[in-house]
Amino acid sequence: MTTATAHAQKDQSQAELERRMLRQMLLIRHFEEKAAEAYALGKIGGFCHLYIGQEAVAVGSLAALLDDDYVISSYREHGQALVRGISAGAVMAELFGKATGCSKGKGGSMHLFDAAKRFMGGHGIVGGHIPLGAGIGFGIKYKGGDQVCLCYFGEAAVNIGAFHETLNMASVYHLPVIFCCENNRYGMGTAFERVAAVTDVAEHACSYDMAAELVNGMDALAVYAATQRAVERARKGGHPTLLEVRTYRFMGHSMSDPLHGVYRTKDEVEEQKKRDPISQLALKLKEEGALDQAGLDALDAEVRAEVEEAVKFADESPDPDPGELTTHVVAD
Amino acid sequence: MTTATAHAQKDQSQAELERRMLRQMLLIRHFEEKAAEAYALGKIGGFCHLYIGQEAVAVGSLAALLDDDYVISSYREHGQALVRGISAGAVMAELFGKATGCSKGKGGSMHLFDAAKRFMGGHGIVGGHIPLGAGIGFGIKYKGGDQVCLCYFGEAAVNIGAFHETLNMASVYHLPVIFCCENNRYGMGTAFERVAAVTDVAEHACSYDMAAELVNGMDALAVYAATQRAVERARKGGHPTLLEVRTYRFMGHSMSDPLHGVYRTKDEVEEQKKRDPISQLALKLKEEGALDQAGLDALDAEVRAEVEEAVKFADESPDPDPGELTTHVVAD
Amino acid sequence: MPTLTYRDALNQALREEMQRDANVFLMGEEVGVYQGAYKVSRGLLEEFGPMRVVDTPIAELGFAGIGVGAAMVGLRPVIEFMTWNFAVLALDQIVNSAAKLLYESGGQLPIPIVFRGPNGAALQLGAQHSQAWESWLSHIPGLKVVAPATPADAKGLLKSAIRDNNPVIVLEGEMLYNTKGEVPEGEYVVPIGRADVKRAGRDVTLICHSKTVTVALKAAEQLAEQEGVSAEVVDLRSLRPLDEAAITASVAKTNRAVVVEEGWPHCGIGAQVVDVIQREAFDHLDAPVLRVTQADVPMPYNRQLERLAKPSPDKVVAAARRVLYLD
Amino acid sequence: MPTLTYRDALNQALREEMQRDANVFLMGEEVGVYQGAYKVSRGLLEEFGPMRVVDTPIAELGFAGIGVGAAMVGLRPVIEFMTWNFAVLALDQIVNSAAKLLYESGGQLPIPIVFRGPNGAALQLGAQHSQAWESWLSHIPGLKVVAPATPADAKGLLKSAIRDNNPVIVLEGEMLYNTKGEVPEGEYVVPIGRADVKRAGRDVTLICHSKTVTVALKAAEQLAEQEGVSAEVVDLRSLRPLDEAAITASVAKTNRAVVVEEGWPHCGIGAQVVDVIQREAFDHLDAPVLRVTQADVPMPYNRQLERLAKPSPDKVVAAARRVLYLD
Ligand SMILES: Cc1ncc(C[n+]2csc(CCOP(=O)(O)OP(=O)(O)O)c2C)c(N)n1
Ligand SMILES: Cc1ncc(C[n+]2csc(CCOP(=O)(O)OP(=O)(O)O)c2C)c(N)n1
Ligand SMILES: [Mg+2]
Ligand SMILES: [Mg+2]
Repeated sequence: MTTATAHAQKDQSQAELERRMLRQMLLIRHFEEKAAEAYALGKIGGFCHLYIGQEAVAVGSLAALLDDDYVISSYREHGQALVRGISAGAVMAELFGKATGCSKGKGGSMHLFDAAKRFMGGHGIVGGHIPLGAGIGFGIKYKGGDQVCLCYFGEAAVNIGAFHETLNMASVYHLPVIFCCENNRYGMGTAFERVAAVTDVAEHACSYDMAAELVNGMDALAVYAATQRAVERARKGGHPTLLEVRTYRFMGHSMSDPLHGVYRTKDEVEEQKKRDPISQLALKLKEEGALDQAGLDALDAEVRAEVEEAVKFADESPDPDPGELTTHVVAD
Repeated sequence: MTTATAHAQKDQSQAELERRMLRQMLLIRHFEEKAAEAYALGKIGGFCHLYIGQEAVAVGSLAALLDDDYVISSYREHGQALVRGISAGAVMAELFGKATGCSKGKGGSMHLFDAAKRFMGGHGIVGGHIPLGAGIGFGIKYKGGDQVCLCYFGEAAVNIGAFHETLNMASVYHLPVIFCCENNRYGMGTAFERVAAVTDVAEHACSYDMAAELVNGMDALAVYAATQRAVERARKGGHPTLLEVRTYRFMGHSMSDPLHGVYRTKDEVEEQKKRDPISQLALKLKEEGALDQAGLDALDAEVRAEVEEAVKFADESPDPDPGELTTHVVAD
Repeated sequence: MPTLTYRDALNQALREEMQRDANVFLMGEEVGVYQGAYKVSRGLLEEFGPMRVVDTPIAELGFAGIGVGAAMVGLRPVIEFMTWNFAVLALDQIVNSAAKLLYESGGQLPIPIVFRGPNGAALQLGAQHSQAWESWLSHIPGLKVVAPATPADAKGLLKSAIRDNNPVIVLEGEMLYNTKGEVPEGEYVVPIGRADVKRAGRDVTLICHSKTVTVALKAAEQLAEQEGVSAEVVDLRSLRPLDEAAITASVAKTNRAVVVEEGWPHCGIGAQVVDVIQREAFDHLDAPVLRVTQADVPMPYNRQLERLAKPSPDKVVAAARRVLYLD
Repeated sequence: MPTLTYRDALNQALREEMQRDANVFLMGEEVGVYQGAYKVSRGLLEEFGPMRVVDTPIAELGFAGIGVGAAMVGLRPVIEFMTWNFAVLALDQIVNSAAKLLYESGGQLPIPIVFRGPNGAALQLGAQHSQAWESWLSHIPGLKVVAPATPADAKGLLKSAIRDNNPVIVLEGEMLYNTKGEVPEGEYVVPIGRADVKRAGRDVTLICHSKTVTVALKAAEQLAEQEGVSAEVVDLRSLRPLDEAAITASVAKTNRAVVVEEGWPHCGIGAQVVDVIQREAFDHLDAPVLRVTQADVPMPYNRQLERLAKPSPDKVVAAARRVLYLD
């Protein structure tokens, strides 16, 4: 193979990758827009935390994983679940609380699971799943596997003890874990700088002798590259990494929180929207000539159809049988 | 006043200070030797954690405090209680569980209290009192006081969440607290380097934008000087400090733990004993001509007598009345 | 008497107590700038400033402990947990510091602190966000535990809690915040440790607290209408100390009881109530006491399953019919 | 049959299960190099190496969660808490992760994990180190809870716990570690959920578990000698699930019961046992069920006060006399 061909092929596969990333981001975006609609209609209940604005994080980081790697996340996990390959139908059905949902309707928005896809939830206590992520890494290492565990959490979780206890142990035990902090600047209505003495999350890695990287979370490719480096460290020697991915949520904290609220200005939100990860990547693909407007429209339509289908599936799926109330409390 | 006189007076008061420090260290040492004897005789029960070897930390740091400052500590707090001015009798009586003890016999070795002396305990859950220390600092600040709170804990507490949650908040709220980590290298039978990714405790201050200092804990004067600097920061602007004081315990973790055990060698313990903070300061005083052997012997005898008196007091004191079982559960 | 929501009644109690005593302050997640996750602290930051209305990081263990430390030096902290679900992380400070310091110190350190926030399930929040902790918290000597059901009790009990010299747990209800009722203006305190008969009756005693008071009252109505049964509804209000006299007096009259609670059955607060009844009113009992609790499962998300899991008027009616031997 | 201490019986169970299944590992503070704070893990590091006998930092919440995470991917962790006092810090992981993952995930993630360590008071350890957590832990659906009283039960129940596909809480006793008893060699499992009659009797049932089994047995002896009363001693062994059939059967025979527990009275495990008895054996009961518990106070340090605070044979005898109307 000549270098030129290799280069062309690389270009092509790169374009392919970018196109796939764009599609995944669009899927998250449209999925969540529909989820918001369904929430307003009362079809989804409880807490529902949208990911809109943060799509590049899930998409970029998960692109660096293999199928048998593990993923674990907080309650803001729709995006990661979708990118990990849980069907939009199964996720939407879960939000609708249906028997066909990925957690059989028992988990809901905050507790999406698909063990086969190695998507280990969906957890609701801030910071509570960070030790679980390390435990998965421990399990991998114990069995001599070469998988990694990618563990997502928000920047506000950095202020809670579990984060620190876990980072220390992950480092001491050399666990193959990537701690991916999605720093969207707010924990609910609290700006990070109001409650954190040091606002560079990556700084904490020093206290644990851990590799760290600060990443632009509005750029899926940057997230991808940084995650690849982290994955490599983890696979090779079980060296954990703390990734701080700077991102922003365009919506309220959850469906019950106003769009910007008192804690941030409308201007700030609008300013941030100019960094929309989707438009940015779409623009790049267009500039590279890899996708024209017609292609983009087609992609968008395809994704919208997929989401429509998911809503329909969720809508038409049955509620769990009443008997399900008492199943799965204990295993046999 | 001429400079020469000022200098002489300073020399004299310095010698006075050193002599007082020596006396306090001797008091702790002899007090604990007697406590160990009483424990062997079954007069003291439960857990009893001796401070022998670490005397310079309590003595040096507490010398930097004023009477209305606050002190809080872990279960290894006999030394701090004594230096803070709780009488040897009241402390020994507490260890004996007597009604005359500083906690009326209800607390025991791990729970020494004297609110009047602003000695706020004596706490048994590793790391659990660190937030309390910050809370005391919060109370000071809230009332507009200029006191400080000195909070002691062992290096193993650095691995627990409470430490991190608290340091962050102390920094964010600008609390007048000195976090004094007595790094004696072991948490029970576990060497710090086996369970901490970074063994310089002071490093953690970076993550909290906090002042820090590493201090030789076998040198009471060094501890004094560092604590003075920390106290100044706290009093002036409510700036907390993380002091890492390197020390060593000459005895087992508690009375039920062997002297060196399997986790450290006898040689290591013997080697460390050569750094004995008491002999070091005694030597210094002798070299400076501030104390001769006779003076030292007299001091020693005086302290021994005080401790004998304390044991006698504890021995002869009554047990709490059985009715005390149900008092102090709730306040009026 | 003005009609207020439960939320506003709590807000009023906080405001009045903060006005009354400069040592009272509020601390917790989102209590300040955001005006409270459930808006209980609305307006307080503006009135009292950031030293007395303190936003915290997400660090339940840490800020609970800071509260206790502040109480050790004479302040009267009110610690808000966004919900009691998250307070599980702070239990060490509640149990090992707040509840024990007075005793351990031989009486030297009273801890006048309030820990408050919504407890129990709301709607479809799933297993991790739907827990009712009354039995755990009531288990602990050194604590007092109250669980008001009405706006008036919410105001009166929160005021008592803040003035109490002990750690007091105030269990509110997310589903109660919007409920309305008459609330006396100004000075109005409800003593801790006293139950309240929310409906008088002769045939069976329904014992309840917090959200289950509504459930019991509805059941009492159904019983009256459908069965001609006169049910007495006893709202415990305080779970520790428990008003054993009030419980016993009612059962001595009705000879039958059903205990309704939001928590799980095993070692629930209802078990303790049963213990009291059979011990103190054994000879009065004409039937075993029955309990209606949350199903003994983690709370499911699905709406229908969640409904099945929770205590309901129908379940209470069914239990009452059984203790009345109407089946 | 060989005679072993309770400690060695646990050690044997651990060793055998680790030999039997390579997925079983032990993690906790001081379990390795130090050989266990109470030497339960003696020799295991040497036999199984540091990947399977894992020393941790003092980070109860963190390592409990690491255990649960490892269980999520198929391992069978045994998490040792140096004592259950410190496990209060880890409750979020036990309650919100271990106990709920199976349900929340719609059955996808069984969590085969054991949390074990000494529970309850030892001698003069003071308020923070003397807590009995059985009622809290038993409250939680998704968990199983066992509390063996004898070396044989310790071995048999720990083996069952490790093989169980659910989170199982094993409550040991610091004061029990040195007690001796016959322990079957090799394969010996005690099923979870079954009580055991430790002494048969006719006149009154003494219900107990863990350390209070000794207390009840001594009381039974005193009752026999001093009062000619024949007491049946029912050792619950499992606190969740509770062997309701065994409890009811005994009370149906004796018509009277005393429940003895180390924990505090309010919402204690004994309250749940009372609930079961009055519900399932109401017509058999000749007297209210009485309870002997720890005094409702934080544990005092002083030896005499501590003795007064704890359940004792004398207190059990007194309660038995009362339910027998001998006073
Ligand atoms: C321990 C705990 N405390 C409080 C909450 C309530 N809560 C849910 S999300 C949230 C903010 C978290 O912010 P962050 O970690 O930055 O994640 P983001 O929501 O921004 O994705 C809070 C306070 C919780 N779930 N868990
Ligand atoms: C949360 C918690 N876990 C475990 C223990 C048991 N324990 C008591 S002291 C100790 C070691 C603490 O070491 P360090 O903090 O270095 O203090 P040192 O004893 O050396 O003074 C341990 C593990 C405890 N008291 N609290
Ligand atoms: Mg955030
Ligand atoms: Mg140490």
